[in-house]
Amino acid sequence: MISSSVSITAFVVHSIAQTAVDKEREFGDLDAVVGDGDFGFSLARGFEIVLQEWDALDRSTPSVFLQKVALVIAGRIGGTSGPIWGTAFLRAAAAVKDKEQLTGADVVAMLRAAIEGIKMRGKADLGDKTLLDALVPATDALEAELIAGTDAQRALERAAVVARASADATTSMQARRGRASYTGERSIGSPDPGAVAVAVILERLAAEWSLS
Amino acid sequence: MISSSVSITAFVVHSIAQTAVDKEREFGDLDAVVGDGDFGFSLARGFEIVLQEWDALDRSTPSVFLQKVALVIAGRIGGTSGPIWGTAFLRAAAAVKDKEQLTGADVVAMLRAAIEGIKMRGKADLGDKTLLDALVPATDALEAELIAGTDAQRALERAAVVARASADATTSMQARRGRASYTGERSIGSPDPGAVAVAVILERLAAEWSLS
Amino acid sequence: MKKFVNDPKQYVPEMLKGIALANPDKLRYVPEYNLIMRADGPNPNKVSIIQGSGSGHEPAHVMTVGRGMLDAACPGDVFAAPPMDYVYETTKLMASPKGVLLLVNNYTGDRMAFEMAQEMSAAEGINVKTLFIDDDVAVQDSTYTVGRRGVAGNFFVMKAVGAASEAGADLDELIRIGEKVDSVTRTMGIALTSCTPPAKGSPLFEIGDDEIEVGVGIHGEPGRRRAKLTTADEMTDELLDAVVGDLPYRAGDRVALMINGLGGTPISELYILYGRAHEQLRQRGIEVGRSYVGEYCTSLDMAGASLTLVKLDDEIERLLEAPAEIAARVF
Amino acid sequence: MKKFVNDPKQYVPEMLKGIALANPDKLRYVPEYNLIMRADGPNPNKVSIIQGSGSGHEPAHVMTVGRGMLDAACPGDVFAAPPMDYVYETTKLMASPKGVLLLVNNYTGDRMAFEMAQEMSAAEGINVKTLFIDDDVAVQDSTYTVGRRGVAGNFFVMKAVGAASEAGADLDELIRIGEKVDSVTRTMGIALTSCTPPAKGSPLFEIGDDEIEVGVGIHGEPGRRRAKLTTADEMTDELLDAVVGDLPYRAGDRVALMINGLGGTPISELYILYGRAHEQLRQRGIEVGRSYVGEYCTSLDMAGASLTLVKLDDEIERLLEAPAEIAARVF
Ligand SMILES: Nc1ncnc2c1ncn2[C@@H]1O[C@H](COP(=O)(O)OP(=O)(O)O)[C@@H](O)[C@H]1O
Ligand SMILES: Nc1ncnc2c1ncn2[C@@H]1O[C@H](COP(=O)(O)OP(=O)(O)O)[C@@H](O)[C@H]1O
Ligand SMILES: [Mg+2]
Ligand SMILES: [Mg+2]
Ligand SMILES: [Mg+2]
Ligand SMILES: [Mg+2]
Repeated sequence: MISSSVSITAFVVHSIAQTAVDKEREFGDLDAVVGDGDFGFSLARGFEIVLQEWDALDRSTPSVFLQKVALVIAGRIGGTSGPIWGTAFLRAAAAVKDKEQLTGADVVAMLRAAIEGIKMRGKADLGDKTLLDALVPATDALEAELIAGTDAQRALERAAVVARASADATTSMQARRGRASYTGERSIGSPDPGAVAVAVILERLAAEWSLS
Repeated sequence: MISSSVSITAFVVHSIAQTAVDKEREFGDLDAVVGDGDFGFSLARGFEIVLQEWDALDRSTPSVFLQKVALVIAGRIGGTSGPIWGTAFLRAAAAVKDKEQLTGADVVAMLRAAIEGIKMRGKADLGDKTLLDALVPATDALEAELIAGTDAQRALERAAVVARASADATTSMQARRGRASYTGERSIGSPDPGAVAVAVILERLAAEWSLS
Repeated sequence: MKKFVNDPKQYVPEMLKGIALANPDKLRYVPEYNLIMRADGPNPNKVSIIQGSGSGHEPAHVMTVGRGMLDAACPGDVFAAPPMDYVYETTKLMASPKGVLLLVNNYTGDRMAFEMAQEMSAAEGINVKTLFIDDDVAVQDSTYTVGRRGVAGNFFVMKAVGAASEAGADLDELIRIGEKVDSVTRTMGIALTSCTPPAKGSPLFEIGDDEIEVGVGIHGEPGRRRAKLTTADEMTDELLDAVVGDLPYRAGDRVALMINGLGGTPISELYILYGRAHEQLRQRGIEVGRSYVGEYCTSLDMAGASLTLVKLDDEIERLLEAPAEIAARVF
Repeated sequence: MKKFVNDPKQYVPEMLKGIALANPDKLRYVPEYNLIMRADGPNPNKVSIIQGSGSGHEPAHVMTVGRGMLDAACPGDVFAAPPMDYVYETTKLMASPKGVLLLVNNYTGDRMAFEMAQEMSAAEGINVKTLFIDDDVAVQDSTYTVGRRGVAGNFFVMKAVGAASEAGADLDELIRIGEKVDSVTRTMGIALTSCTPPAKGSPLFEIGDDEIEVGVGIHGEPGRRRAKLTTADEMTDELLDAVVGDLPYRAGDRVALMINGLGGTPISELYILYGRAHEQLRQRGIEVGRSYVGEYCTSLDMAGASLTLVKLDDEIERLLEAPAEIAARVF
């Protein structure tokens, strides 16, 4: 079991980063369907840098740590994903400013802040066929489980299941934001790469949590 | 049966021209192996013009007629084949200058003159893996048959058979002239397109002769 | 993947290094930010013009840096908008007292990176404005989308503002000119094949031997529709109809006509398209005042072409005519 | 066949028509002889320079007609030397009192057509000389072959004699200059794919997904050997070794370095090759004085590239530096 909130935060970020690096090809191929195929490459190159600079990242508080990660992401990931993911990490950091220990409610607050940041940055909303369509329902599920008193492992597993189902459900949506939106109705029939990435990240996180 | 030597000459030229047009793709594909694939296109475009201008070609004598054909070929066929085939026709014309009626010996003389013209123009000789390697043995065969008193039909058939065997035999030769020579030993293993064309032309001529 | 590549991750840096080596007196390469800048920049007497976008569209934009065009280009990886940091650092490096103009093709990622970088640079007191280019008529604008895409027509915006800035125009004047050129520029493209991003190593999309993608994007995004391969004339006419139909034209109008190759199509074919388009315009009473045939904004090795029309007036024509000196050159 | 084509038989004429329409003030097209000539030619005060060859190598040579380069180009069909008549008529049309220089890449068909046309023109009192270009080191010369092929290096011969003739050089002087440039120019190419001649409609040769043809000709003729696809650096080094090894070089020598695209390779990749070649030359103590990256002599849509080195002296460098105005242009 992780001993402090900074360590837990670092564990989560490390898991996300490793997923981005490992799944480069899969994410890229998803983006090739109605996008331009760079999603996997962009995420991988950025999170690669996070991993390279891993030991040097300031760990004073979870917030400071997340802010450092956010700067690398926003500054070094290209494409739409750089600003979107960077804003998400930045807002999550701001949501728990000065806190040393994070509660379940803090985690939900961070996710909600990240979601608001993505909506603002991308002028996007639920139903536009973006990563929001997996991230929002997964956050809802996580919150519901935590309120119901479920333990972290179970709550994470539940969030991952919901994220996967939601990502799958983006298949029938028509994209209204991002590059896929140019294709109009032809965007229907394949899932949104960003939404799938959210599901894959949560699945891996849930799997690794039990081993941690 | 053809009634005069001009008509016979025209019949032969027409058969050659029609072969060039009909076999465009086959000749082109042969040239694609170690050449540049244009042999069929070049011959077809030139002989197409011969056929287009067919009725207007001066028929005063076989020689005049062949000279007109030669000018179209030399002037309008591109690639190596224009100068080579044009020179061949020009020399054949010169060999029977002023003659009204042509004998078998005249025909052989025309072919010998054409061969000399090709050798001069192409700085080529027997064994260089060019059309000469079919044309020379076929001419030898034709001459031998005519001297032996064989009729025209049989003599032509014999020449065609020799041309085909000789064209096939170019497969094992290494090209020493023309574009194929650049490839050195890699030119071994496929027949020379020009030699194959000579065989195909003679085969068709032999087949049509009986019907004429 | 049949490409001249070493490590796909080094595709863009190695290309940029090559550009700098080939133009030692004219260009400088700053590896930290994928930056290609004029060796003599920034020039305090002119507005600095910077364009960024994903890579894979060369000569746009890293090969169009030079006198009379861009002062710097700041590319991202293949098909990925440059990271915000790169844009921000490039803006700071190129800051001129007369200001900085950022040219951006209208894509979500590019808009975000440039808007964020603009905010940060403005906060540091740099006078910086951004101009979005959106000439592609293939995708219709609607409240649900992010507007039209910027494609090969960006050449004309770059060229016009480049010439004007060289002549001393200030930042507002450049914005006026750039917006005007963008507003009279329309493009549509057709893909015959997909492209192969080096990192992916296989074609971006599947397309049948007898199929074309009408209205394709320069990142291989799908366009209006899949259609059957047809003659050069019919494909030209379809592009021309779409482009001419998107602006009101009158007999006697003068245009610049560009046939842009997408990377894998030889220039001989582009001239076949050009000839048809020129003649069809003549039949419509539209006069071609300036012609452009070649590669201006590509999509890696994609076979295909786009057709751009710019409605000319005296000011635009004069700016397009002005000389320029860039890496994409013959001599 | 994924091409912008109408009738394959009209491929060349339609391309030529497009070139003329795109350059109405500068160029004239004479359909009878596939002829592209300067609209203001022939100029009685300069030697007329004419290059002919098969088509499919564009921009060579129909797009390199203009002030400072060719006075006319007289192409044949795709990969077929022009018919003798065309060369003859072109020579007559371009006859200048100062004479006519025929530039010919060294191939059997081209040699024959030009030699026959030269004889016929000379018989009519035209002062005409012929210069053969043979820069390809891929195929070794021997008594059994017709000598080396002329490939992308022909650009430098055209450029040098074009500049000299513009400055008033006479025919003998042009022959001297052209022969000198040819004698210090060496090229070798690599094909990653075949090309597809429009009339054939399918690839000219088969080549595996992991194979390259080292020393390929610009008509898709086989080269030295089939090899496995490797890295951009290794392929560059192989070309460079072959080209540098074919002339005696000393540390301190200056060269022009050209990376020429064969038609289907994007310019981004060409700059990757360029960067490597430039650095390797530096390591050998050879200085790149002038650089050329792009398409100069293509093989339709073939993916691949060639590397050319020209050993520079002051005279050659000055001639290469001189301005020129041709259809293959950016603005
Ligand atoms: N406007 C937007 N707001 C939020 N998310 C977006 C937006 N546009 C795209 N996305 C997300 O980004 C993903 C694509 O990222 P990426 O490939 O980096 O973008 P690009 O289209 O610039 O290549 C999409 O799958 C989607 O989930
Ligand atoms: N020097 C030569 N002399 C005689 N015949 C030749 C010579 N070079 C080539 N040929 C013949 O021409 C044929 C090729 O013709 P063509 O395709 O028109 O030439 P190119 O190589 O110019 O494309 C060869 O198959 C050969 O028979
Ligand atoms: Mg993408
Ligand atoms: Mg041939
Ligand atoms: Mg992208
Ligand atoms: Mg040929």
